[in-house]
Amino acid sequence: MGELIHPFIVYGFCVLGGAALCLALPRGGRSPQVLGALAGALIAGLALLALAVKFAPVLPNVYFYIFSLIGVGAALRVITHPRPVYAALYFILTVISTGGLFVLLSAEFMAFALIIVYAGAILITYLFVIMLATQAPQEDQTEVLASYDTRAREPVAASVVGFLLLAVLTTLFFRGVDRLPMPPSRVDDQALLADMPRKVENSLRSAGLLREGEAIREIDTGAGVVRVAAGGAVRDIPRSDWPEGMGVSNVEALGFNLLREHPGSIEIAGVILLMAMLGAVVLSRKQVEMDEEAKRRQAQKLGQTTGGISDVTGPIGGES
Amino acid sequence: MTLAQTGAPAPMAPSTLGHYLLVSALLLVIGLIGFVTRRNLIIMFLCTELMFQAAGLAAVAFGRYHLNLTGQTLVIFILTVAAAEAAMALALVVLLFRRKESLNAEEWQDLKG
Amino acid sequence: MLNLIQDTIVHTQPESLGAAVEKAGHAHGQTDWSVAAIVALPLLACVLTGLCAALRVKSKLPAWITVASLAGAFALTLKTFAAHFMGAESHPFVVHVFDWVTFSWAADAHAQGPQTNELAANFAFYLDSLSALWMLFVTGLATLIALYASEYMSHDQGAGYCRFFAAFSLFVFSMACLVMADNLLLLYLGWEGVGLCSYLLIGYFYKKPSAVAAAKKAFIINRIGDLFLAMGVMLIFVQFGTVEYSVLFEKARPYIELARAGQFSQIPFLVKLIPCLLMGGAFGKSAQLPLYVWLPDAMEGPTPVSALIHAATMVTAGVFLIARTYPLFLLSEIALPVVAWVGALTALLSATIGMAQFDIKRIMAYSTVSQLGYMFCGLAVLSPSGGVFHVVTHAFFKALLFLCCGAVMHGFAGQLDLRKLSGVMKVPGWRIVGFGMLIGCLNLAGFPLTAGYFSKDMILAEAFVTPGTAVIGWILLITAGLTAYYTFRVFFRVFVGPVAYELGDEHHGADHGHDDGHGHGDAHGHAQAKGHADAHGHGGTHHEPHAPGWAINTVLATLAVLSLAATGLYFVGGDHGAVAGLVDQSSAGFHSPLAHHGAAEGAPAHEAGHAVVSYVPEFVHARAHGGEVHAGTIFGADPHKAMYFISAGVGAVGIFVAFWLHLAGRKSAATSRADALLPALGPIPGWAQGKWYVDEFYDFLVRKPLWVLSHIFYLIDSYLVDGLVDFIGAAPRAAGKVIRPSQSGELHGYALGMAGGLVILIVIVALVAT
Amino acid sequence: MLLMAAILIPLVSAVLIAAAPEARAKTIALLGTLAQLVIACYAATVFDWSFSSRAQLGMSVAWFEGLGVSLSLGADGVSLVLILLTGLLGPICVLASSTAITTRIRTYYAWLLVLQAAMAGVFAARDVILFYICFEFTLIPMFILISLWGSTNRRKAAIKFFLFTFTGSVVALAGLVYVTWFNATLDRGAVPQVILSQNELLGTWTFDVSTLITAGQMMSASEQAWVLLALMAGFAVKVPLFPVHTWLPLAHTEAPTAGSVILAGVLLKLGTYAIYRFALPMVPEAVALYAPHLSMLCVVGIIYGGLICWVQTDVKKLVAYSSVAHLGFCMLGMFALNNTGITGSILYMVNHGLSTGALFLLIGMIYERYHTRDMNQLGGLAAKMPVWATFMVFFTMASVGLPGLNGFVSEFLCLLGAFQASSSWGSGAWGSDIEPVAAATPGALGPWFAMIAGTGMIIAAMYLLYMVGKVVWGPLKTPHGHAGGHAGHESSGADDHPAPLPTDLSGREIVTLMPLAVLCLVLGVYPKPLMNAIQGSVDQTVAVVREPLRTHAVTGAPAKPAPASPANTHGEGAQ
Repeated sequence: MGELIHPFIVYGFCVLGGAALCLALPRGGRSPQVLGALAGALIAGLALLALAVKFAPVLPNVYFYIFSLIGVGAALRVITHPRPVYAALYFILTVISTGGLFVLLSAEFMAFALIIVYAGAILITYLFVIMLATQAPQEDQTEVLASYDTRAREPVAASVVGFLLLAVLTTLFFRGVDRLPMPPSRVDDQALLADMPRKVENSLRSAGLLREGEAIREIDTGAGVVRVAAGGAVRDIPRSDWPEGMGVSNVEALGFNLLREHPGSIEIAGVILLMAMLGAVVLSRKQVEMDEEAKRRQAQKLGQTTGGISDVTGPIGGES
Repeated sequence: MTLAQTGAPAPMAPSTLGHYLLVSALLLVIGLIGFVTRRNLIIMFLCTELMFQAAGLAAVAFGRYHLNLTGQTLVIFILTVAAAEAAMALALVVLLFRRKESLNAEEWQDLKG
Repeated sequence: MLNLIQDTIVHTQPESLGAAVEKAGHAHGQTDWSVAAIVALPLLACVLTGLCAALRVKSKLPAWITVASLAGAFALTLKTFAAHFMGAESHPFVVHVFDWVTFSWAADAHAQGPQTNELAANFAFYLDSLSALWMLFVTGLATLIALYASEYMSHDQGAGYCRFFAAFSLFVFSMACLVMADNLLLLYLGWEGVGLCSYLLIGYFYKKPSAVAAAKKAFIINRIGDLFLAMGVMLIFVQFGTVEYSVLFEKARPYIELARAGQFSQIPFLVKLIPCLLMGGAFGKSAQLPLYVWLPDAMEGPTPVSALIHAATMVTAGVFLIARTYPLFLLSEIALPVVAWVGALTALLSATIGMAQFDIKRIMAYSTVSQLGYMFCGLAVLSPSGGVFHVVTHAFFKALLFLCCGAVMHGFAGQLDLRKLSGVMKVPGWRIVGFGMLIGCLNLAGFPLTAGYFSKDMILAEAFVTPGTAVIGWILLITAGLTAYYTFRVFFRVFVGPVAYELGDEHHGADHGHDDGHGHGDAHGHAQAKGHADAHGHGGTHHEPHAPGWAINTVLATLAVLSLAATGLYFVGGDHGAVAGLVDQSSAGFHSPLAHHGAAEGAPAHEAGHAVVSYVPEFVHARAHGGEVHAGTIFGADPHKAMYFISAGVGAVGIFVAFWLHLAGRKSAATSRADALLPALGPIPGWAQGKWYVDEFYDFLVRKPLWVLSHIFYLIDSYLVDGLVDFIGAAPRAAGKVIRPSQSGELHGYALGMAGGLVILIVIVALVAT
Repeated sequence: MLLMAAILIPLVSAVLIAAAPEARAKTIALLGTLAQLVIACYAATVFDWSFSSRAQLGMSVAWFEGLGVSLSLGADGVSLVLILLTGLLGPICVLASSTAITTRIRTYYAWLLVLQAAMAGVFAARDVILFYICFEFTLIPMFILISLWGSTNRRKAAIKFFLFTFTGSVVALAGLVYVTWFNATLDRGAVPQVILSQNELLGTWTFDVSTLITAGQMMSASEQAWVLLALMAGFAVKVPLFPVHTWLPLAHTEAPTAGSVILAGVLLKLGTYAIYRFALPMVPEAVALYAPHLSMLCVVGIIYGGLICWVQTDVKKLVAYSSVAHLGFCMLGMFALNNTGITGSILYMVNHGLSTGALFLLIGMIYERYHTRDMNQLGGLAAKMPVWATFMVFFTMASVGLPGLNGFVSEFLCLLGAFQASSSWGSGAWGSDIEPVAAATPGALGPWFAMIAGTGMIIAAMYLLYMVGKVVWGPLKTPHGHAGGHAGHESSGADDHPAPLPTDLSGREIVTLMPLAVLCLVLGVYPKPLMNAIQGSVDQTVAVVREPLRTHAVTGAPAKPAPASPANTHGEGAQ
């Protein structure tokens, strides 16, 4: 059996999803957005259901379905909501559900890091910028959405290309996952303990397995023993005796992996961040030199919003 | 069925990986479509962030499947780049907005040179 | 007996030219600086006059420098001549100064046959009697003419004066290189060097467009000849592996032997080709058909220049070349006949043109062309000594004639039209000029017992003697009559008869376009103005011609005396005159058959010489069968004896006709009895006056097509060749224009494109994977 | 080390100029170029002329070791002579620019010096990649010089110059790399031991010039032909040979004076030098086979370029087209493939650089004064500028090839070389018997080539005297607004020049021209040192091409690839 699902089913879903998304995209208020959104959600649900039905014995955790539905739904909202603020908030929802999926994938540290960095830092920056860059509604009028927010650009073409991509991607990996090398049945997750004598010592000591005056001489994870010595006497503590919390946590493993195998990349990442900071500072400090045209337009715009200055400089530029 | 897992992670079925990849692909495509259809610079950036999410999810899923940490390491770097990108991009957006009082990406076509 | 004599004759060349030279060169060991100084002195004068120009000297200093240097060169030449070439036996010798284009290379190890791996062309001087003789009259005349020019050019003191004398000295230097060169490459240097000086001096009055055009024409036409000369030099190098005369003559010796035996068929074609190429160069430089057209135009230059360069020395370089490489010319059965025919036709053609001209200087120019034709004929009819003798006598009397014309031009404000001058000799102060002119004319007309008479006779007689050249003899004889006519036409119209003249409208050669107001701070302009004041003292409206000063008169008198004295050369030193003696000992020296027809050693000598050049097949045939050869006769008499009387008679007829048509009964300057004759001749005088429209013909045949071709080339280059390049450049641009809209600057479009590309990529990967 | 210094000093000076204040730029540039000249001269004294065919003064530093690229320098007689020429023209160009360049002075001089360095690098390189880098790097400064300081049509000229020559040389690079690849895949076992012992690098991935030359000779005839085609695509454009010359008139016309001088003086020589250095010894088989075809292009270029000169009205364009004709002579001599021809060709490189460079200087001086190069607007300048006119006539005559000046020696030798190079000599083909001919060399050119090319001498006289007749002689004519008069130049010159130029040449301008004039004269009268300097190298090259030449010329068909005998290839032509 080559595929997880028959390709034509996948394509069918893709076509339907594309059509649904087309409907869902904002079109200046005239489009049946809600209908599209509902259809899209329905199709996503159906797709997942199809998968679930097909692989009943090895289904993923139920939380997977919850998080992925929330995530995909929120993502759809991100791109369909005309108000940037809402879009950003929906994005936070996506981030959170992705975090959930990370947890399911036993990447706890990444899950929280994601939420903290994205939802806590980046998205807040976005919100600041959105607020900076959006005209607050005047008191006497209802909020006017910018036309570029309310109308999607070439929704059909984008959906076609997008779902075409989805179709080929899914075809590929539904066909391909089968040929993946089977994962190692078991990894020695304790191997790193050899590099953490202090942790081992602390946990052994707090579990009372390490007597006074004894010190760890060797941690042999291969043989599954901790060799302790006091003076001349040496004894082994076998794995079966180890306390519950002595295992290697995800954070620890990640930390070792990062620093051992990618030290250079970390440096580079640091430089990138530093440069980004400097760049942002430099850019935001820059005084905008507006040319005459831009000044005129801005004056007109201000005149428009305040309803003040009548235009003396000519017809209003094409701000359609 | 609990959310939290303890001890060494168990091997994952290939079909489960397929599920995750499907979600990842969905996020990617949605982000892409958003990027193409929306004109608001900020939302376009949000869409790129969506695609980052998709990539991160796929990376972590693969890492989980192979029971190694490379995927997660990759996500750390993705995070880094995303943060840097966000800082720079948003600074630029502010700058651009100051010039034209608009977030419409189409107004900056002349930046092509 | 024949063989024995043949050996003696021909051996005079290679031995004296080959082995002896080597000996002399080695014997000298070190450079003979007095010989080098002959060349160096004019160069020094050139440099010094150039310095004068840089220092803005406005006096006559440059002239004196030049005269002194040239006189020094003359004295050294005389000394060398006296030391080496006065005796009956003389040996050529080589003076090596320094290496010029001399280099050698690694020999070709696998080559077949003898290979030259060296090109040796040094600054070295080859002195034999021929070059010494040539240098004698070149430096001597140059000194005299420089003296003449010091007065003639005095109106132009300042930068122009310096320029004149610098070019003048440079000319003598180049001429010296040409004549004394030890190899053909150095000869080529002199050859083109005199061309350059000629260019500079013809274009001396550079504000006159006609002078500039004439200078250009002279240079370019000379270059055509030069190309042939260069090709000849190359062919000599390829064939013989050397360009040095001494080696060359030695190497050519086997071929000379063949030629002597009449076995021309065994001489390689390439060797026969050499003289044909060389003569092309000679025709260019010596203004022969078809390349003679530059010389009449060259009269745009100042008259001293015309006298020295375009009458006496430079234009005889072609004659010198042939005389110098005479052994090579003997190797081809067609080379000398071609030279003879070209010379004869040129002589006749230019004589006819000269008859119809009114500009006295131009008449002299055409007469020069005509006389050069004589010289070529002299060489070609196996009378190199006659040819060379004519060169020498012609140098003196033609220089004299030109200088007299120059004096007239100088005194009569540029008037050269013989219809506007008459009785000049009777004007006070013009007696010397008049007598000088008379002597010159007598020489040119071949009046009995003048130098010109003897030299011309030598050529004419030999033309009738040499088999197969009788027609040439007749042509030359006719030309002699025409020459006498047009020469005395000038004399009778201009110098005698009623006194009537009209001054020219030019101030000394019209070099100042009256626009000198522009020349702010220009020394030239000031000097010119001052020159006017000094020389004339009567400002712009001058009605009186001013007679020549002492320098001009001295020079004219000296030249007149020398022209007469040249006659003496025919009677002293050897059997056929001093010149013949000298020529015999040089490269041109095989015994001239002249006047020794019946002598025991003379007759076979004559025949041997003829065998060398016999181009009439029957003659060769007859000779090969041992038949008696009949030399040409003229009215049944021995040409050598008859010619004295015939040519005197022809000359007298010419002079008489000129007298009757142009002097007898003439009342005014403008008209003469000859005018009545014109209608009878129909359009012919007009054509002759129009120089037979040769210039126009060349313009139509060569220049115009070339001009059109050049424009076509330029169009092709601009539109076709470059257009192709532009098209290749434009193709990507057009392609870019087609896909440019995709680069709209819209991020969305780019993103969509990327996504689409990704899809395609993935599909490709998927297809490949399955 | 000396060669390295000759390259580095201009580079360092360029950096200094970029860093120094505007007012100092000129001085530093002058000092930098002078230093380069002094070093070149010193190198010439250190050089062992008795082994002038060997690359001397060498140094080699590994550069990209994995790629076989090294920073390898060395000069034989020919290279050194051309380096001297480069060094000589440097200070002259700086001096010539001092009043002509008034904007962006630092940029100008900095690029000029970079150009100097790159050109010296081309001549000194003994590594193909280094050579190519320098070869191409000359394009950038020249592109900038033309496009920033050129005249009206400069953009087009600069782009055409760049793209045209660049496209060509990329192909040439492909050819060189092919030879490198060929060398790398060479089976060392099949190479005679004698050759191997002299070239340890044979069969390895290297860009060493002499190794590649040896390797190239082992290629098959068809491979050689293709490599020759590739090389010529690059180098013939640079020379430029006839059909690919059209960038030259445009670039010359638009370039600033110093740019034209360098372009004519040295840049064109890069092409001829490269052909001499690479094409001839590397693919002798193909060169021998195709020399007649290439020579035909040269001859066409001589006539065609000359005639086009004749109808020009732009005096600079005239001189530019004359370069096409002159380089035709140069290449004709080269493809004669004998000693006289190649010697003449190399002399021609130097001589053309001197005389045509000087002509461009002179035209630049006129342009500075009258702001026109139209011969219909200029005339009779001899009356106003006698010193200038003297130089003009002098250099014109040098260019015409008047004996006694430099042009003649080289032109004559080139023609003589072509004349000699015919295997028909003494074979009965010319109607003669089969007799040994003293100075004939194997080849397929012969008298007709020389004769037809020789008409180029006449045409050269025609167009150059036409130019002199128009500009120097004749009634005085200056463009409107530059009528001159007693007021001189104060009125017209003031807006462009801080100090108005004198009517005639200034002292600086005379100093600029004088060295060239002296050299023209000296090389015309005493070319022997120069000829001796290059003879060793030329002998070596001739020895390489002679064998295939003889084979081709006799059979008229491509010969089998015969590995060149070691004696020929590497005989150090000890003279």
